[in-house]
Amino acid sequence: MNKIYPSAEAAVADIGDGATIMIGGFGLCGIPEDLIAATVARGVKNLHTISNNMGVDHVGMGLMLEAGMIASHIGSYVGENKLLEEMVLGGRLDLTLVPQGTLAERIRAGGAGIPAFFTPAGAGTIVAEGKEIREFKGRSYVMEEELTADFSLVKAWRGDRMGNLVYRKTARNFNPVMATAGRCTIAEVEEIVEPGELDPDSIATPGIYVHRVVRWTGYEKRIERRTVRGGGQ
Amino acid sequence: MNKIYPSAEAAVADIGDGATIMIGGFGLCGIPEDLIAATVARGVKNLHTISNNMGVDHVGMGLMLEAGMIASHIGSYVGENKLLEEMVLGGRLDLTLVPQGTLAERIRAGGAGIPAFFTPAGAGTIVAEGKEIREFKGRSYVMEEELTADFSLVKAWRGDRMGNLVYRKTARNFNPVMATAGRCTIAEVEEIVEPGELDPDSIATPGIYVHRVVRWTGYEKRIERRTVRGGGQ
Amino acid sequence: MDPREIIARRAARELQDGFYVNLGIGIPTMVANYVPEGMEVILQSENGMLGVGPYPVAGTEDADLVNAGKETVTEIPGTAYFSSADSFAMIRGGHVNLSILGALQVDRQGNLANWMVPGKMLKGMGGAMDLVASARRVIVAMEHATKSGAPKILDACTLPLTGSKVVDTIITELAVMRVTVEGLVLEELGPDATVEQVQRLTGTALIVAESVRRMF
Amino acid sequence: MDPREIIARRAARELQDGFYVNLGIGIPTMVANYVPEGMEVILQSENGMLGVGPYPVAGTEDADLVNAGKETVTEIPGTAYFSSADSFAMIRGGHVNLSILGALQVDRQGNLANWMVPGKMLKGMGGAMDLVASARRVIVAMEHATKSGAPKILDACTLPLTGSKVVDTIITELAVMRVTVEGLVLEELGPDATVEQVQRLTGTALIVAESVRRMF
Repeated sequence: MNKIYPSAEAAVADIGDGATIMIGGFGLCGIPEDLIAATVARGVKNLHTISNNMGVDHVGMGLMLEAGMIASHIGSYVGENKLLEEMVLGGRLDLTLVPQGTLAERIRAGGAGIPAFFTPAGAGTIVAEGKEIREFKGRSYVMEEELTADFSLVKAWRGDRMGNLVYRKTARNFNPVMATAGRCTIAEVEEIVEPGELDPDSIATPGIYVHRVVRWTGYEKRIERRTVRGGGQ
Repeated sequence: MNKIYPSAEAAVADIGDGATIMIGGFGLCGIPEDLIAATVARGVKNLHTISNNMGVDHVGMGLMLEAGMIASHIGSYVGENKLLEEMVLGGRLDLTLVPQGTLAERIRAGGAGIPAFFTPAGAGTIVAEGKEIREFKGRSYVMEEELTADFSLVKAWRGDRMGNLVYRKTARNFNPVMATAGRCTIAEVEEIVEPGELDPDSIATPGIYVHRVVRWTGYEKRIERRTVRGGGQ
Repeated sequence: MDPREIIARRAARELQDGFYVNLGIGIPTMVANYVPEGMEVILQSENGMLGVGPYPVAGTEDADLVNAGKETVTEIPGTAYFSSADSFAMIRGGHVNLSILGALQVDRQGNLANWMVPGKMLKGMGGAMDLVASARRVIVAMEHATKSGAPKILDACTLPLTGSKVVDTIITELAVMRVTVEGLVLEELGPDATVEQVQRLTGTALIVAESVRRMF
Repeated sequence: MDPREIIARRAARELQDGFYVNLGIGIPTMVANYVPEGMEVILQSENGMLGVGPYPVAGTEDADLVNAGKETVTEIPGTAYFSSADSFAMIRGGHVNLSILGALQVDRQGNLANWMVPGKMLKGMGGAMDLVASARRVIVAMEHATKSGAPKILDACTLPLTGSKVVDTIITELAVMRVTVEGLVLEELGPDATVEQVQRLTGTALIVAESVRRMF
């Protein structure tokens, strides 16, 4: 069993027009930059993306946005993304905003074979409009449905040829959840290790969820908001 | 923040008659033996237990059963438990059998604030009787509701005074899920370590879920079915 | 050959390289002994383990390392452990390629009964209902008839179901049968079995495939 | 004192030893600077971290270690990392004692609007809807009125809601108000504030508590 692909380009070679793609990361933390770049290089169109954020100018999913390859996007926060706003207002991109916890749980549900569940998030707000509302123990809950994808592009710290993955600190975020919900999950890892080197008690994504593993190119990770302690502390 | 209790007896001292209690473990693997023994010693009555199994004669929850302290039980497998059968048939114990995955997910839902979800398990069987059935994409699913407990008794490998826990091999099983669903979660651990000693990327149960931590007495763990390789292999 | 060995050996031929497989207790567990040389198959155990290894060498048993049958096992390079909720998320999500399990009864529609005999000892369904509802493919591996020769493969199960229309293939020591909308198609015969013998021990009319083969 | 400092300082008094707290972006994040000496409060960050430490010393920033505001932070002894699904399971399950966040508008029923201004830049709700729906207690910490002096505390929010009847307490530089079924009860006044001033800058009739105290 060897899931290792020689390059990001080879790993994304069958992503076609109209594909639904989940992309891991929170802001620019823990995003699969090489896989995004390789997807942009393929020049496919009409992608349906699912990702918590939408990158920033010229970085991460910002590149996909600028390439005009995204037809629709589901996420929880698109922040200060001027181009996205223009595209949405101009009718060139269909944006669906979802509460972050609901987004995470819908993706988990997609990976876990649960077609729908109830959550209190968004009850009594426009998020609940058109959705089934049900009371449990006197409280209102919104029914939300699962999300799955043709491809999940995730970023991990270490991985082995069987697809087992571990993540580093808050670069974990949406990555392990999305890994479960892709019909084809492609993982970009910083280091490839031998099976057995990862502690079996600490594997965050068991290999069953991962179909392809690619070693990153060693780019410099971006920091969105560099905050440091005051000089005297 | 110090959640460490001096003994199992002290940790379970407020479990009262009629309490709902989740107990971790799969068969006899990963069961909180000291917490069970301390609960039996308290002599409380009419407990409602939730646990995948029901121990065996004189071991694990078998002790609670023999003490006559269980009024109702929810689980997936009660195996060769003659006394349990007698009690159920004699109307002295109310038994609800639930598919194992549904049991695990109902407990996760209880810890995760999800009052109900849909699962394919049991659709078209007696398990689905009286429950809402709904089709998603042409397939039938059963609506199942969350499970929570007054107390969750779990067994972990290592823990710290903040309640962070890690588990060892398949002794993990239901323990981390139940840890999330108890209004008071009590963890029995083999070793107490200092905060920071457990790898932050590998903590299976973050301390927020755990209210009390007790060091085990170092009993010998039981093996239910000792299977070994043929001599020549 | 022992009937159980025939069944396990034949079921092992359904494995493919790279498959993730869940094996039930009994005959299905024996399938692991017949994985073809050079083929890598990863076993999932629903108590929270991916990558189940063989039984331990005597003296190295670990009480914290058991399979879903509560038997002591070992790990392999690449094993991963996880919680019961994560394990059934994996199963329910359809990530397991193949589930092989035993049965008390199977019928022509692929209904399966393997957890409860009214009036007999209470046991519980364990993870069977989740497994049959969600594995990509479900194979029943069992002895063809009861010890007294009564059919277990029927027009319609009489015992409480474990799953409705969930079985894809039935493998016994006498036959391999595929569940189709028309009914059960007899595709292969066991080492010494005849079509007549199989039909006699089966409680539903079998459709005999044009080219019935021998199992081995 | 800077209004923002008054708010953060007063909000910090709502903390209790052993609390698990989620702090929103902006003023709420500043609350961490005023945790009373000797009190242990554990900060949860919804991107998947329990036990958020202070900003790093310059030169030690780690791109893999950020809070929900995407700011570089540090870990403490006992920090745990987990996925976004696990993080919101923690939040949704009501395990976070207290959530402190900012608002564009709050009303007398405890409705909260903090994510969208129609016609303005699209942003998204992030985790706010989940947090306010599920934290055991929700405190809004914000400047009392807009820069132009328009009220943000109203009879009824006019902006799209983040949560319906979710706020327990409102803390501003001028007042502490508790949400009750009768309406907003003015319980404390800011350092130099008067009841008249607070009412003038508030878009709903306040119920003045019998014993209105000073914040500090």
